Amino acid sequence: MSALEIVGQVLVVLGALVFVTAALGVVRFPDAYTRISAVGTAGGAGIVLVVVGALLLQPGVSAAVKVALIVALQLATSSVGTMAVARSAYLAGTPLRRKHYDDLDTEGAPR
Amino acid sequence: MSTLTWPLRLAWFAAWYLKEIVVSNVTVLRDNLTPGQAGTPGIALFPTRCRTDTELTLLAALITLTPGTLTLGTAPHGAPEDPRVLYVHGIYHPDADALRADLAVMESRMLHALRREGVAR
Amino acid sequence: MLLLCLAAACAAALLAPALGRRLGRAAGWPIAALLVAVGVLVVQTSQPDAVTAAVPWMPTLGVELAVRLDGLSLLFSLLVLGIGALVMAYSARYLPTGRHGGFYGLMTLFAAAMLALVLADDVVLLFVAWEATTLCSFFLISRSGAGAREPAVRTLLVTAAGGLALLSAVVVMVAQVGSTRLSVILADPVWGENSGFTTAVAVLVAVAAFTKSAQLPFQAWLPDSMVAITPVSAYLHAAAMVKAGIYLLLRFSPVMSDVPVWRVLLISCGLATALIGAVAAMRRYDLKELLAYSTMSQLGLLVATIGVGTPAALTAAVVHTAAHALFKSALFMLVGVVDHQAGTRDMRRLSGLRRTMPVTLVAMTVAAASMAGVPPLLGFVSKESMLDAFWEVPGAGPALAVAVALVAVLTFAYSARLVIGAFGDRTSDVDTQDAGPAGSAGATTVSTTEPDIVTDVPEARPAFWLPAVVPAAAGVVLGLAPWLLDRFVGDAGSAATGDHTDVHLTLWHGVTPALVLSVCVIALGTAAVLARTRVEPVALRLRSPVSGLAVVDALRARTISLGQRVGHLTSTSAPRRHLMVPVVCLVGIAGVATASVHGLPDVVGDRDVPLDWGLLALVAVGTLAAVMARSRVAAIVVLGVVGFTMTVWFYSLGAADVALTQLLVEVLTVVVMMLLLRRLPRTFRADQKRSAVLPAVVALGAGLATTLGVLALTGRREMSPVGEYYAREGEAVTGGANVVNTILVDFRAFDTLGELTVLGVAGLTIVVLLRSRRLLPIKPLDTSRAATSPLADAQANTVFTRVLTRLVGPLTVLVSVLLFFRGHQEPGGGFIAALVGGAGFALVYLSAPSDAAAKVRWPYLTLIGLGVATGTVTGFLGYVDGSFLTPLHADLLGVHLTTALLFDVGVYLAVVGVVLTALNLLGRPRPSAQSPATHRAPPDQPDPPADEHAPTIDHARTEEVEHA
Amino acid sequence: MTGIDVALALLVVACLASTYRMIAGPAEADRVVAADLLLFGMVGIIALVGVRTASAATFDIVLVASMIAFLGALSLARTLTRGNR
Amino acid sequence: MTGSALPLFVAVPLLTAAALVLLRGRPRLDGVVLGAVLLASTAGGVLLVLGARDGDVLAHGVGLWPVGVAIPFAADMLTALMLTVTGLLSATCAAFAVASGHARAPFFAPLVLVLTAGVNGALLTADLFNLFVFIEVMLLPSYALFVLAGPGRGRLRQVAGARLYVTVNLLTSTVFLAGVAFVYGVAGTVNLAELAGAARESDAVATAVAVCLFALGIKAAVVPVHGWLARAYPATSPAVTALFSGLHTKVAIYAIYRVYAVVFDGDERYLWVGVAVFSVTMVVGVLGAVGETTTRSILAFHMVSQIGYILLGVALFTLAGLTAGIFYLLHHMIVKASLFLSTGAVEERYGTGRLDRLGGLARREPWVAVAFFAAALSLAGLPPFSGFVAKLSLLVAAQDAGQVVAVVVMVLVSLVTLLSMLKIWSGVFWGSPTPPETDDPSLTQDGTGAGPSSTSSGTAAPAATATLAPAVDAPARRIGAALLAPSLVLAAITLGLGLGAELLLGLAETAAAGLLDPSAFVEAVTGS
Amino acid sequence: MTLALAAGILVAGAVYLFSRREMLRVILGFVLLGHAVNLVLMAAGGTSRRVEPIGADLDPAVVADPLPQAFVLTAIVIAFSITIVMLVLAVTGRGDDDTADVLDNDGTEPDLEPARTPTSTEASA
Ligand code: NA
Ligand code: NA
Repeated sequence: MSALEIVGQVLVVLGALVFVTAALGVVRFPDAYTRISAVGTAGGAGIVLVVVGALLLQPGVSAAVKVALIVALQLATSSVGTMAVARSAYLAGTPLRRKHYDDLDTEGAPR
Repeated sequence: MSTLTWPLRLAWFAAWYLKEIVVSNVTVLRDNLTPGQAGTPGIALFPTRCRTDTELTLLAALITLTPGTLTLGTAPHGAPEDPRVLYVHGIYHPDADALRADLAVMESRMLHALRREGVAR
Repeated sequence: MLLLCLAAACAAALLAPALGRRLGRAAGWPIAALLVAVGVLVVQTSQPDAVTAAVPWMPTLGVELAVRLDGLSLLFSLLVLGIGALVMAYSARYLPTGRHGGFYGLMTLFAAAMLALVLADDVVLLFVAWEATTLCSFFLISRSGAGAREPAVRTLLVTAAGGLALLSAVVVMVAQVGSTRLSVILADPVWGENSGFTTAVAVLVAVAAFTKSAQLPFQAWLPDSMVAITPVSAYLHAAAMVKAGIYLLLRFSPVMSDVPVWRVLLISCGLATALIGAVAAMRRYDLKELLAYSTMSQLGLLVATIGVGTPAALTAAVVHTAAHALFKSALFMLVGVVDHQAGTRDMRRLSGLRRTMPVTLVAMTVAAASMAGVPPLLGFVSKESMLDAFWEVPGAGPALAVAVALVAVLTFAYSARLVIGAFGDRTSDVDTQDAGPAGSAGATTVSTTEPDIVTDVPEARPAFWLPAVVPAAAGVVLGLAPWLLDRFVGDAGSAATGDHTDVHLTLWHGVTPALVLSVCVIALGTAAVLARTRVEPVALRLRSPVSGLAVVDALRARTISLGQRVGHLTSTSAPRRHLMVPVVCLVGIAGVATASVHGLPDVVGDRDVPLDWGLLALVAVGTLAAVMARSRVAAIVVLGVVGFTMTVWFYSLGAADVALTQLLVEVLTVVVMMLLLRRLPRTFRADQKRSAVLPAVVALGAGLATTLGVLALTGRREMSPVGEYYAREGEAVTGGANVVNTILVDFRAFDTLGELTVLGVAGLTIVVLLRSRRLLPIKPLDTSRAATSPLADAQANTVFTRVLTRLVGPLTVLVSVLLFFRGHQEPGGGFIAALVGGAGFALVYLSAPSDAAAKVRWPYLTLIGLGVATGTVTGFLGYVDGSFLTPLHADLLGVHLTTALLFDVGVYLAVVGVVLTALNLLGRPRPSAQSPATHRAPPDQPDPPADEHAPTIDHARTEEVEHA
Repeated sequence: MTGIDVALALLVVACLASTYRMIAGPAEADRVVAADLLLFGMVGIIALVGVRTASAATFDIVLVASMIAFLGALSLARTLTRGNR
Repeated sequence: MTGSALPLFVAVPLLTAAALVLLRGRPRLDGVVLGAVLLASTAGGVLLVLGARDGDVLAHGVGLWPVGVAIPFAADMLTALMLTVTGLLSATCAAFAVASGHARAPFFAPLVLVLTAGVNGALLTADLFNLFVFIEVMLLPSYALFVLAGPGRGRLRQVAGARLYVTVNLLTSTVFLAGVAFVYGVAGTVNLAELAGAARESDAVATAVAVCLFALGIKAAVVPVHGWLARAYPATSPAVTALFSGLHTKVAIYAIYRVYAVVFDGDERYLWVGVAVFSVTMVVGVLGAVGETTTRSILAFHMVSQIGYILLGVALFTLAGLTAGIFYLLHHMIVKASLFLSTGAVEERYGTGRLDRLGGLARREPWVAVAFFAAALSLAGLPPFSGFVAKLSLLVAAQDAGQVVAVVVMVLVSLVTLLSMLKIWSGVFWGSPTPPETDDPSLTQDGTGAGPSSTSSGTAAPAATATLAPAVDAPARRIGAALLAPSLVLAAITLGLGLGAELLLGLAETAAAGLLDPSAFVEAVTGS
Repeated sequence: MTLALAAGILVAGAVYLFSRREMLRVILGFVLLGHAVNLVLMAAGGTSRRVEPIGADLDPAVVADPLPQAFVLTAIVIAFSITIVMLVLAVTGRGDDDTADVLDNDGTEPDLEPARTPTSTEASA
């Protein structure tokens, strides 16, 4: 097993752990927004780690180019997608649990 | 501060951001693995200094990618000189101002790295 | 020559409508002449031995247009044609003036059909003619006004049922003997050898004949059919319809006369019918109805006589057939004359006609006397012979003869009643008192509301009564000189008995038991007539407890209501029942297969890898979640679990192209669902426990069956030969390394052409559906946040997606193009590339600040059309190399090009076209469809109460509670 | 048991956890969030399966997946607002 | 004709369909092209019939790939006859649609052309998976045709019927595909010729193919999986019902004949199942028909019943039985279309097919009455129409094969058939429209009369709606020659096929011989 | 084994959904059924050979059978087409996607009556 492979194995496991963290968040966090927050992490860091790890396990020049593209793309799409979910959740009236502050509530929207 | 240092600034920002992510991840992980929730969630209005759609989008994305913070959206700005605002959901900040402060740091670093000429503070 | 006779009759039938239209009622005369001419032709053709002729009709079935003229056929032919001619001539005066194309056409066709029936030497032809008479009678009866329709239908149903019995007999005989030739069948030794067969045919033929000849228990239709006009009745009762049954019985007598069931059936049913008919005739006031029941009765006698089966009996039956034809046709026509002249045929209203209608009176008296069996008329001769024949029956002879004599007494009585009823004077009002109950039995009873007495009826013109007088007179002549019939009857009897029969008919037999009986009959009959005021009330009380009509109607109604129940079993347009039944059947098939399939080969290799178990867990959880989902969003979300798991699974099975396709389809499906979910309620109905148990059981059974099927039927062989060919040769013969893609665009491009057509037409279907039906209205989001929140502004908040689209959009195009061109070598190809392209359009749609601003307004229909056209045209190019869809190869500038790529262009266009269709039609506002111009705008429904609250957790719970 | 196997197992667990949230809700948004996580998890699994089976197209598929998976997220988000943008 | 021309039966309609989509919005062009292609397809079928008279089989591996790799197309007499009659029917129904104005709806012509392509492909292919694809090619345009209507004129019942139609057909084709998968799983091929006799030799193959046959059975509407057809078919327009009746179930029946003959090699172990099931089909179908109260629902249930007759031919699997079955199949396509078109003409002009709201048309529309009555008698198996020959030959074949129960069932069913035809006859062509009775219990139960009870008691709702709607008034215009001609032509054909039955009987026997001994078919496919 | 079980589970889910009255659930049932059949097709090719069939002169002992893959591809696309059609049918009905009877026994259509608010009593079969 080459060093590259070992690093790769470690990275994919780390990435998977990020996913598990996010999954834990999704299961345990109290409301939709905190859960979304957790997911956003997985979509960013988690995937990047896994994909880069995969690259190290299946190395190649064109693969590296693709992985760079994937990372950029994944960060962009996952964050935008997550934001869309968050906003829709808010507009759909999803409640905020145990909130300590809310600048959106100053317009007098009924609680 | 010039175009020459731009790639360097970008890389530095990336490194910093990576560190931020790791730290936040640990926070979230700790929160999740311990019984009960330690968070103090809330939504803060954050007036940005972004000038373009791209900057605003990037900032929003970075906020979202950071564990513990989440961009909910933006609002129309009445006049061109009005700041573009973001509504950000935070979990681990005691109040809106603390959240805004953290966001401001990230915004500054981002704009500094992003703008070819550096940021005009 | 013989076929010529038949052809001539058919020609007459074709000619008759034209004559009827051109000449009006007067067409009866030329048609009568035509029938006479055909009759002459038949006689000319006849020879001492049977004359046969045949032309092939359906050689595959061995069916021929075979005809055979023997004595029996000749006699019946002459009856059919002769009586037919008389009835036609009679109609020329009976009918009102005006066009009568239909009537004459049908009547002549009836005659032709009867002729074919009695001449047929092919059982199929016999059956065809039989059914033709059924149809003709249906039409002839139904033509007589609205009241005639129900009777016509009943007549048709009863006689068609008999036809089916005959058909069954035909089928049994043809299958047994292997020939459709009647003469061959009747000559076959099987009749004596196979008693089961013989018995079956005997019953079937008897039933067929009974329906046609109105024998118990199929007698109902005959009086019912009295609604038809008189010429029709005359023909039906005297020579045509009912005689077909008699002919059939006589025709089969040679092989049946020794069959016990035949004899028992014929004698018992015949005598019963004779009695019941005679009693019924005693009760009727309508002259025509009286005659109808008399027909029943007389035919009963005939049937019973045939049942006796001795040569003497059969000969007697033949004679009586002729006699009956003569007197019954005369009587019907004469009743018609009375009816025509008097305007009624209710004997309670006719008075004193004997003074004004002398010719009719004499003729009817003579004919009725023949019916009554009074010497020296032909009816006497035939009745004598029948009594003789019955007397001779071993064992039961005297008893049977006495029974027949009883019928004869009644016959005498009702014959007299007929004449007296028509021509006598009405002296008392006794007759009218009991009209009510008598009327209720039949649907056709004359109205009794206004019993005006009709008198001073003028005699008809000679041209009118002449056709009626002729058969009556013939009865006299033949009664006085019965030997005139010897040859005819002898030949007919020979045919009916199967042996040569010499017949010497005489008026005077000497003193025989029959003569004694005859004398008694006449004496008793006369007594009954004299005492008729006391006899008739008795007869009126003798009504049968069950009406035949009621039975037929009840059977019909029962059948219809049973049908309704059967229809109700499946009468729902909801898919569920129609989907569950096949599933249950499949489970059954699986069960049978499990029990019966043995000796399966061993499993080859290791079917699972560890990851498979994880994927299985995801599939299981996703499926369970999809089943349990309460809200629509939840359902499609958990369905995604399954869909994406499938993607991974395909990929793990070495199917990269499939995985890519599945992934793209999964996402695009979600996009389309998003476009539509907003028009549907948020939650499903709650599943009730009761309604969920059975489906769950079926579902588990189906799942088990599937699992067993896959375990048993897959994974137990090495790579298939064709798979091996693809693996080894695929790249070499197509130039494409991606074998799956080469299958899609080279080896099995025809499948793919079909597939892209399916896609394209799906697009057309959406277009068509949305042009003819409006979409449900969008159910608005019911929270104040959606309207007042700072986040609600779409223009501002789509900034993120718009920025992203600037990055991802071009990339999508690039990736799509790359995937397209490399598809032949690596995962990709037209479908996948196009799905990526479609996803790009979805991105454009989703990121736009408003539906209207989404730049997806491409000419999607043109894309679809071009796609299908490109695929097909590529196929045509293949003909250059010899076959449709053969790929052409060319090396251009070192680049290997194949028309498979062009084919993929077609695929690409069609797929993109469909995605664009969905986005445009489902996702964009369509002013034309939404405007009130389409006047049938359904009211925008008020939201269900559930939607009035914000969709909070609590709300979701309450909603479920409400539905539980 | 390589790292890939461990990672795959963890990712499957994460996906199962997200499925739990899809079923449990309670808000529609929760289900959509869980779907979002599932999408990402599947992208990860695809990458690892590609490596594991030595697929020639590992990163092509992941690229396409990361490019379009978020369309699913966008669409699901849109369903929350009944199509409102 | 050479084998390589066989794909043209698919390609030409497809290409013209695509062209018409591209040149959309020209009704006259649509009509002309549609008619021309359909007649050309019919003519092609006739050519194939002429070529197959001696039992020859034309086969072609599409794309000239090796045997077993290429998708094989093959045409024997049975295929040729089916191609001819389906082409003829499509042309007739299209003519009716043009006359009724239905063809003016968008994309009618291209959709019918794609349908034709699918039908032709399904008839010609000798590959099970390709058959699946062509069944789908048939189905998709059918879904569109089902809901085809003027702008905003689509009715709810069309949608409901389409839902039923689509879901059942999707289930059917999915089950069929599963069967194909199993076949490939056990046999390693989906090529019919390579599968020849396989089910006789292996129970596993038999099971796999049984799944395919069952799917085709759903499509053919065999009891107990028949209910969908009787419910869905009357929900679309008359022209489309007629078109479907002639094509969809018949292609399934054709496939059942072919697959059983080739793959099972006529295995007699399973024939009794067919005899039993198809006899029940006859009975249930006819009873359902006699209980219905609209023209098209009666006729739709009759299809079920008649399908039992047709399939009995294959369940007998003797030369006589197959001949009779094939003759019955072709006869029935014509007669059923004629009936749907004559009653459809009434429905188009008088706006309803309800027996209680029509009446007296025998006098008003004598030619429609003639067309209907001829076809109805043919359906009931009365001479001198083709239905008689069909029934007779089937009866003799069944009796020959010793299936006495089937004979009895056939005989009794034909009487009930006549009864139901008389029901239409007296409801539509006799009498006058009668006001429906109003004392319906469901009206008093809940105000609308169309409450939940309508699912359980199907008679409750119709009376309720009937009270709202007055009896139909006679329209100013009578049924024109154009609307009448299609049904009349088909009625004339059924008469012609009765009197001149030998023409078709001989051909059917050739086709049957090809099924009884499929070696010529197998050799042609494996030699192409 | 796993594919067989998965196919069985999918079929069971599909069949249960067929028994529901909302069109959307019936459609989802068909999506599940489609997955099941695709798994059966893949299984028919044999799941012990999983190497991607890409390249020249592949070894039939290890490479996955490409033909079922092509079949599945075709099946997926066809199913997608029909799913869209069914989805559109689901939103062109009366008030929602309820498939309860709208055809009366004699074919008349109570199309113009106002949509009824669904009640729980109607959910029973
Ligand atoms: Na975050
Ligand atoms: Na009526």
